[in-house]
Amino acid sequence: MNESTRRSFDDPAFRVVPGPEQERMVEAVLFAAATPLGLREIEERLPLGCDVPEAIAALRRRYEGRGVTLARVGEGFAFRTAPDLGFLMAREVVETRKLSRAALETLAIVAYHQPVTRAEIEEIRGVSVSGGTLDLLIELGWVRFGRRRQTPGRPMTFAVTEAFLDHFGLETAQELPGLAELRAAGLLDNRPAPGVPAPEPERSGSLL
Amino acid sequence: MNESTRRSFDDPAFRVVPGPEQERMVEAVLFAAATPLGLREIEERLPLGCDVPEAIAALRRRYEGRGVTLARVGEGFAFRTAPDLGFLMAREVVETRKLSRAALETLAIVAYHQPVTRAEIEEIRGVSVSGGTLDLLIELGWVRFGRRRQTPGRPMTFAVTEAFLDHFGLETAQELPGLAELRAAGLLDNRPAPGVPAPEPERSGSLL
Amino acid sequence: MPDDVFDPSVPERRVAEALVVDVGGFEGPLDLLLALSQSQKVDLRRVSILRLAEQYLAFVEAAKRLRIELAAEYLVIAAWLAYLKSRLLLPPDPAAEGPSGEDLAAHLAFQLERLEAMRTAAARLMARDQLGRDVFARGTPEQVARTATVTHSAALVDLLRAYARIKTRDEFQPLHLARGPVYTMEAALARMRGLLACALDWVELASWLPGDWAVDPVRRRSATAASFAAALELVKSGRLDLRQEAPFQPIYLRARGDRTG
Repeated sequence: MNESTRRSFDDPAFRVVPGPEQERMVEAVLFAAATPLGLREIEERLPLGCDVPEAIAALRRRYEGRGVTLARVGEGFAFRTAPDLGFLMAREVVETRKLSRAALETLAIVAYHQPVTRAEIEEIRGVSVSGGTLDLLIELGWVRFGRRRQTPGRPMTFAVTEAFLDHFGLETAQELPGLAELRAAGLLDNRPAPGVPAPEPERSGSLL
Repeated sequence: MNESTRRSFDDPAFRVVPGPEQERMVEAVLFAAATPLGLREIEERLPLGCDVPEAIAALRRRYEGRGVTLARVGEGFAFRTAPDLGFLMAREVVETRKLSRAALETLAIVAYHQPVTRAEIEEIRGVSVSGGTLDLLIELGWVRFGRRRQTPGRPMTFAVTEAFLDHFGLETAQELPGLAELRAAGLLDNRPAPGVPAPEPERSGSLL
Repeated sequence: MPDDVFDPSVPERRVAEALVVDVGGFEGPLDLLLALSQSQKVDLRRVSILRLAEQYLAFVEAAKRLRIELAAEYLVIAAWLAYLKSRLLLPPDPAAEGPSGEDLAAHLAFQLERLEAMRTAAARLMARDQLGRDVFARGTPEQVARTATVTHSAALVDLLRAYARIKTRDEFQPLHLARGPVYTMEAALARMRGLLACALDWVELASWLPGDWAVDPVRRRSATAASFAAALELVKSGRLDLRQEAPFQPIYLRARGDRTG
């Protein structure tokens, strides 16, 4: 053991935390949080030198089949009750506003076509998106603004959030039900109307 | 097997849930609950015929030494970060404000002397208790109204809550250390030690 | 528009009329077209666009007959479908510019299929286990939300210190002289001046003591002394007579007023 390693061993911030202890720490941090935490967020709270992915993998194995499981949510992780036990938590159910058909369709379009512009949503639905619909989805925390599209007018795009994945129990957006089939069928293509050269057709022409 | 037992066996509410499954259920219910749950409350959420104390005992064993432990909080049970890992949560306690000295003293008196009237608190503190102090403690959920004292004027008494025990990591108010223990722990060393072997003040009888 | 465009079959007219009643329930022309195409009872990929155009035009015609006003967008699409229908019926004109009728029909079929796919996707999404309904997060997160207003905290050690401080305060109080209950002469004088008018005849001094000073011996003694001193002061100023039969006997007082004696 050379001089420098001996010194770092004495410094609590550099002290190597044993694996099982790391697992306990990650367990405590994730248990305390209501929303998913990313690897970096967890790392920031732990002493230096912890192998968070390793600890998470161990925890996921440990909680497999338990009443509470460690779920992956996008880039984050969160403890959640096992889906088969939902019936026990009837008292904890949060009554949510029922989404309108328009909001539901818009949400699905954003999820499956993201990043998607407002004009594209309108083209798919064949009607203009009413002001409140996207606002509502953003307010719910399920839809966020994406990057601007690099086309004339640089329109804003929309995408779904981690809270959306969390709400619907999806590890990633790639897990959306039927995504692969829809893609294979070409139903997620942005196919312009024949005879309309512009990639962003003007609104009335884009209806059909 | 007679008619009635056969019927109850078919009814999901009467079906006997295997032990490990009961443990999973209690685990999920306690995890999702917004407050510590008592045995009866857990029982009410579970299918009939579950042995909740047994499941709790199994869970307590399972979580022993983990990053999260199943703690008894007053009459209820709740998952809590392991006490030795509290430092991991420290970063999250950002916007908390320390209790004022007056509030802290009043809280201490309520904890040690409960049920205690306002006049008694004033007598012990040697100063009058401003209305705001008790209000704040009640608002924080740490102090509650007790029963009226059966003396002239039937004054209201105050007592500490389960949330208080929960916050300070106490199972019962009886666990609070007495004066001699406080002194032994060096908590009185901010004042010169009295020359005479300090007699326990007359109120010490009500301490424990 | 030429009349021959509006020559739908009877069943198609019936479908159209049934849908006209619900026109408010449709989310635009594409939604309506999807509903109409479902009445063809075939897979969306094999829907006859020509027939769909006719169904739609019958719908618009039915609305006209029932005097139901359709939104402009429905009429725009009606015109477009009438055009599409004519393109599909007429032999292709090699000199014509722009997309062929088949291309336009294929795109409409694609749009219908895509909208239908999104509807199905939305339904499958909503059928998943949902957070707060089927799956639950920790009910009591220990994290202090950043949006939270001020919360108060105290450690157990603070609580214990506070209690220790109170309980040991008496042992270490700075020296000061304890002062017992004292009824001041100023107070007695003020009280006695107010009572002078009532003392037209001899009154015992003891009966003039304030009620809350008359019972407790220590307090009574203080009040008696103060009142007697005040009485002497009033005698001196000529407003009061004093009388005592013998030492330690009751002291009587009487307002002097204008009387003599």
